[in-house]
Amino acid sequence: MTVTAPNPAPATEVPKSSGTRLVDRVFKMRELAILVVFLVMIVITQLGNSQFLTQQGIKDLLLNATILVLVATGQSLVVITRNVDLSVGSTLGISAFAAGTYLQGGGNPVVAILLAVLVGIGFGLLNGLLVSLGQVPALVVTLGTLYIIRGIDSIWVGSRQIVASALPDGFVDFGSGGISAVPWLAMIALVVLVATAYYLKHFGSGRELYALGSNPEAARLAGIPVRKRILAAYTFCGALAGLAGALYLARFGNVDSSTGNGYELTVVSAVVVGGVVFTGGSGSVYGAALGALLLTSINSVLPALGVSSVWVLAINGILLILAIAVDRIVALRVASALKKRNARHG
Amino acid sequence: ATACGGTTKKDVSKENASAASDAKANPNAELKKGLTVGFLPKQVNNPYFTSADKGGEKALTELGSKYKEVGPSSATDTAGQVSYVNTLTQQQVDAMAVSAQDPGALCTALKQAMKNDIKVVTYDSDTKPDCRNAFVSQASAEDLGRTEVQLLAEQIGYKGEIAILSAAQTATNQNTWIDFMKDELKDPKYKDVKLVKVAYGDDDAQKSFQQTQGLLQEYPNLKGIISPTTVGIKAAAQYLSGSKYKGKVKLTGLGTPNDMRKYVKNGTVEAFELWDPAKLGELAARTAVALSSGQITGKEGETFKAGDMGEYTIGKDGVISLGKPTVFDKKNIDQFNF
Amino acid sequence: MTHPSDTGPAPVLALRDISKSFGAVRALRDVSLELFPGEVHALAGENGAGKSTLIKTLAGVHRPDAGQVLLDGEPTVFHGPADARDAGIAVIYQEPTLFPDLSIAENIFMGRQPKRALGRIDHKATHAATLALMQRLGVELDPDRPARGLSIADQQIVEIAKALSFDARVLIMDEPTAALTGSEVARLFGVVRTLREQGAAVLFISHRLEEIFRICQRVTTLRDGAWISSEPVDGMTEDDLVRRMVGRDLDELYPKQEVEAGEVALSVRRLTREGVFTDVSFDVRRGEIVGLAGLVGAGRTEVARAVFGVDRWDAGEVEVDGKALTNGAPSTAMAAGLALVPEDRRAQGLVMDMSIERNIGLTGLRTTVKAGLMDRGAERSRSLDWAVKLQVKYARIADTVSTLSGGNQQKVVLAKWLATGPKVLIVDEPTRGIDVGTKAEVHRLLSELAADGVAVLMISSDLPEILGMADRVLVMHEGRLTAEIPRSDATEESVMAAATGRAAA
Amino acid sequence: MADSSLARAVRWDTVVGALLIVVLLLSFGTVDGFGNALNLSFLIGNTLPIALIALPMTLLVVAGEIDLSVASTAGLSGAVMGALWNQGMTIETIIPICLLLGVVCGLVNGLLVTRLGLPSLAVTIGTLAAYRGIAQIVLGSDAVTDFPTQYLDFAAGRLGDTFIPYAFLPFLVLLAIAVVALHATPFGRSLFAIGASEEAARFAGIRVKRQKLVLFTVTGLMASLTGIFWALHYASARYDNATGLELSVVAAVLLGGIDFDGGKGTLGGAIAGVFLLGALQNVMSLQDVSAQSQIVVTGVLLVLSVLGPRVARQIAVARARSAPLKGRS
Ligand SMILES: Nc1ncnc2c1ncn2[C@@H]1O[C@H](COP(=O)(O)OP(=O)(O)OP(=O)(O)O)[C@@H](O)[C@H]1O
Ligand SMILES: Nc1ncnc2c1ncn2[C@@H]1O[C@H](COP(=O)(O)OP(=O)(O)OP(=O)(O)O)[C@@H](O)[C@H]1O
Ligand SMILES: [Mg+2]
Ligand SMILES: [Mg+2]
Repeated sequence: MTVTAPNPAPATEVPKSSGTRLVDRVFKMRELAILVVFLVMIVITQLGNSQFLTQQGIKDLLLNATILVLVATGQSLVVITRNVDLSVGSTLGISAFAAGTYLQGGGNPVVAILLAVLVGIGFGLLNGLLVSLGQVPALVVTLGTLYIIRGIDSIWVGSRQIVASALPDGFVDFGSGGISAVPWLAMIALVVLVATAYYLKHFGSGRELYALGSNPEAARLAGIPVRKRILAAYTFCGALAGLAGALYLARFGNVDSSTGNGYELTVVSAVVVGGVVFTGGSGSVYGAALGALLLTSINSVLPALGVSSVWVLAINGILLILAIAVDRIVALRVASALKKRNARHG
Repeated sequence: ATACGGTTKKDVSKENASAASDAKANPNAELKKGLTVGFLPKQVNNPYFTSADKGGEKALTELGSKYKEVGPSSATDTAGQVSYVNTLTQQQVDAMAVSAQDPGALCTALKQAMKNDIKVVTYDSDTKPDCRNAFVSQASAEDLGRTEVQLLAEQIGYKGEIAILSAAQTATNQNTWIDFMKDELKDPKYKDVKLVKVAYGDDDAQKSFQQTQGLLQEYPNLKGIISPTTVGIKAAAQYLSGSKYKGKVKLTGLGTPNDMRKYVKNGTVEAFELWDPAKLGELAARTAVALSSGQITGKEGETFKAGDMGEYTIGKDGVISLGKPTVFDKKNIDQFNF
Repeated sequence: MTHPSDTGPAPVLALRDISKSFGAVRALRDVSLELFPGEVHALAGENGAGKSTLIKTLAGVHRPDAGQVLLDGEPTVFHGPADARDAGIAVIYQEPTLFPDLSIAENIFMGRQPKRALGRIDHKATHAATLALMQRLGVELDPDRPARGLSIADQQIVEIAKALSFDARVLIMDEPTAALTGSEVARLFGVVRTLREQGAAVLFISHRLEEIFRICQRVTTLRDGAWISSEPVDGMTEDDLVRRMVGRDLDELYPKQEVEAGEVALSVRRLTREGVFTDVSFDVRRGEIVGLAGLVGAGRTEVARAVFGVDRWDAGEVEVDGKALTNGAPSTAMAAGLALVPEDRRAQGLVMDMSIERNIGLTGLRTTVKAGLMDRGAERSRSLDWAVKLQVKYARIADTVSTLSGGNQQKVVLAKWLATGPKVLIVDEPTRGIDVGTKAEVHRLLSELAADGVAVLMISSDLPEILGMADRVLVMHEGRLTAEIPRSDATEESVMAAATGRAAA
Repeated sequence: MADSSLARAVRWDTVVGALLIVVLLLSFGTVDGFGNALNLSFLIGNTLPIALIALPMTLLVVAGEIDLSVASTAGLSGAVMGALWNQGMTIETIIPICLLLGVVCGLVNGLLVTRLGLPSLAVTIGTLAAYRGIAQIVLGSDAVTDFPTQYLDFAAGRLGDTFIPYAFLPFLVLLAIAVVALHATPFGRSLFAIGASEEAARFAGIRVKRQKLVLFTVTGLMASLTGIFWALHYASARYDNATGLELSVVAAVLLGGIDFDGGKGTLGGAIAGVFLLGALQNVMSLQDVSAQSQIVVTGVLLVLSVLGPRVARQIAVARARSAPLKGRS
């Protein structure tokens, strides 16, 4: 039987690998694209309103993004495994209140934050157990726990509320303070973000999250402890929602039974805009964080430009669609350009 | 009503004649006992409504009647509120006190309730006049609107740009107050005061927060903000107290002393005002009982005695006004706890 | 401690009296099997005989209902694939199980990446190890490219590389060659021989019987889930093997009928899809079977997809019976009498979660209709007819197709398209993964269809099949048609020469 | 044989249907004020908006897509209705215009999903904000309440003294159409195929994109119909009408056993889910169960709706396992 020369033909190897490297770069560019959109938006706003990028303005931008960045980071981990956690808003609300109740009695802020994280972990575990042990659709289960946690929250909290005056001054100041324009809260979020990204890229269990999102059946056959990983992702997501709850308390100094209501759609939007794919297996937490930054900034940019708040919602939605549509169109264009390029080389 | 093959707004307004009740009031009728009055706030678990309803509960217990509270868990769930009106109708309560999320949406259900001999009192937020027997107003809208402008103007020395941070764009009471604020500003003594913008924070802490930021960025010379909503003023105060604008940009509006105590003490806010929600609830309860007992029917000019609160007269369109709001500042705030 | 060293090497892995049922289907009954180090052991049987089930039992995917798995003579229970892997068993499953979003290197080393300090992954070492594996298999695949978009053949290669990377004592391969062409098969066999010489035990499944004779020492046959025989390959003939598998003598494998070709039914003119194929023109006449040969990646599948309308073309035209087809519209192609049996039955040919009945019915949504509503009776009888005609082995017609064996799934795809009564039938790898008996059956069917005046375009990587069945052979190389060879001139040499681009002269 | 009939018997949509009947029967007997015609008409009237949207949503989910913008589309058509009414246009022209608007809203969703290949979840979260935002621009802070009485009476009234709201009758017609479309036509059959495997459906000559476009458009149409009904039923057109309705619809449809991965479910189940939630809420309110506790009950039901079938399946499998062993001995 005569067959092809087994020796590698260098002529075909070169375009192939350079092609994939380009694809690689484009994938990194997806985050870059959001960053560019974000920067353009900021620059235009600054041109329209010189007050926008004052120290206070930058601080506000970062502060506004912090809480969403944290929750979106946790959410992306879950979405990467081809699941979703809709209950994050409820978890955020209840853990914020837990931390607040503790602090009202004059507690230690660090313990309060830990308490909030613990509450978050508890509900994350609950979600994780239901999804992974029951092997049931995450969307339904977490929509269920969204209601359950919210219900428990409002029964427990009732009409009580935590107000800034009841909290230790140090805690509230911490919520709005920082080093020049960089708030403490933003630093916490950044550390969490970078650590999560590093873990996802450089640790076996991190890669396994991508693997099981990409093809659950293959993951099982490859001996990946699927349930354990999903449980871990949900727990982490819950922990971050809890942490976000504590930071919410510090930032707004005000928590009641409706805190975090409807937050799930915002978080999901941030994750989607950030390019984390809902069918699992791809996307990065940096993208999700950028998505969060972009979304929260729109809400600061529009008022700063003097756009009547009547228009804000519509513009918000249209921008969201534009962001994903542009991302998609660019990806398609690049893919077809690559194909033609390869054809010419081959 | 189909002049040119269709029904238009004009045809309808012609049809719409107001339906007033024909019953006669008997000012000397005995106050009934053992009634059941259902309170239906815009939202349960809302601290403001909880204190109002607590006031209602106290009054009803005193009068020997039964109090109950039902309501949706979201302040924008109008359909939920409607189904609670239906529920109360089904349960055959004697009267209900409703704070309407929407002036029109509850009408059909409320009329249905009145048809079933249930007296309907609205409080805090009204419906259309023909859908209830009486409305207990927290303070006259005119008073509130004008005094808030007066409060702020004094603080900024009758000079500079000001803005309003409201709740939802559709909030009826907010909009009425804002109209009176604008009217008050027409007075020549405010010729140097300029209202630059009305922003809407939807009674959401985070949104109100960002709207405040936006106002300050857009109008660097802003001197003062009026926020006629408890959620809005609290969020604005929290933002101001953590920013460089603290003390420089004045803030006033409607807030509860407990929410605002910290900001009054740390100098973010000089003075703000509010009525006592518990009194509002109490008056609503007493009005409901008076209606059920036949002391009043809701017609203009009728009077009734509301326990310790004194005598009240029903105004135009069945409106009963609680009185003037209290102004809170550093000096008196510690005397209040709600 | 059982080391009967004097009676020859002990089996590394053995199955004893294994039974396994899925609901009412008894996939395995009392099957025994022994794998010895340094031996390649073939597992043969018709579609649905239970080969894959047996392998999944060995790999810890299924737990047997009865019987034992013995590892080095000790009874063992595998609680999951991880247990089997830790015991030194590497498995290539019948259907590729890749992570489409991850790179090839990550696919191969998932869960076992080389580590640096603190348990971090050594990305460089992973890359290098993957390159080395690719070299060993003689293929060029960029370790960093994502697995998404790999052709089935390349996917299979990644699977093989993954299994090799274990340095396992036992290598189990479920139809690894089904999607490969000659050169790649030769390479794979080279590697398998080396492994065998190093003392590994190999279990090998293939429906290409000549492959069994090429590298296996012993062969076990299964029929209807029952063990039939285990014996040395030496001294056996293909006919012997077929008889054990099928239980009777086989009909002719290539029952080609001579048919007078009629007028042109399918005409493809200067068809181009940029970057994929260029300037492809050919005709298929009624009654003709035209073979489309080429190496993996030559673009045959792509041409078929474009002709049928699942992909759009950039230039050119396609006519069926003289009527031009709309670009990118499978429904008009179907209406014109075109049918395509696609290459990837799981993703493209079947809706895996639907019943056999509904899958076959899917192509009849326009015909089994009464007054705008589904005519369920007609749908059922149409499906039953064709399932029976193609001898699909199933328990109930309402069972989901995912419970069928691979070969039977392929038959369902054929049934689904033959039921449309096509004028032009394009079949892409129609007998991939089909047992010899059924293969002969499919060939007879294609032949009869042609005799009835259907124009058949057959894409196949199985060269003997092309040579045995086609009236004419078209050959593609790197996206272009390089040769058209009449049946009389078609030989392995002439086709391969054109396929590798050496026939220009 | 045994296991399949058992599996069929424990199908979740049947369970939900049975549950609905049990709840209704129990409530008739034990809950004061439940069984009278007025209350039942309240129950049905308040559940109708969810039920109306659940019809196309079920089809959409079966085809593997979702539309979260339905409530905003409803809000937008209500707002436009109010704005045009204020302009003095006749209601008879306004309603078709609003329906057309719904078609456009659905078409936009559909085009973004099918032409650009964007995930519908993302697209419709975007249009959820956009449509609501446009509604806010159109109507601002107005609340339009003075629609003609004959329309209001139709939307809020009931047939004589029976428990049947007028609007329930057209709903029944729409329900019948939807059931037939999904379960008895080639169109419906192709939706199941698309939901279970879009690629295989395309290879079978099903016009996937067109079907999806049709579905999104119909969903938009039904959403605007709901918006009109809502504005008339509650006699109030505001920009924030029906806010959050999408979550109720999704919850009810999920409760009815529609699989969000596509390809599975029945309309009967979905509608049973809708009315089960509606009935439970009604009963719990009558029993003075607080709104907060009602939320918890909804959540628990949802979790059970997915855990329940799974547990049932495991029981079925366990029984099937023991059956052949018995047969052998
Ligand atoms: N998960 C399952 N559920 C139900 N039945 C199954 C399942 N897996 C396999 N079967 C049935 O078990 C029998 C054996 O299937 P198996 O896949 O082992 O056959 P095979 O010998 O590998 O066939 P092929 O050569 O076609 O791959 C078939 O009848 C098949 O329908
Ligand atoms: N889904 C896909 N996405 C991207 N590229 C693809 C895809 N499928 C095939 N290709 C590429 O298109 C080219 C030709 O396709 P394909 O491999 O199907 O040709 P073929 O001759 O039919 O081969 P086969 O023998 O596998 O059928 C190859 O380079 C292949 O890698
Ligand atoms: Mg097999
Ligand atoms: Mg091919």
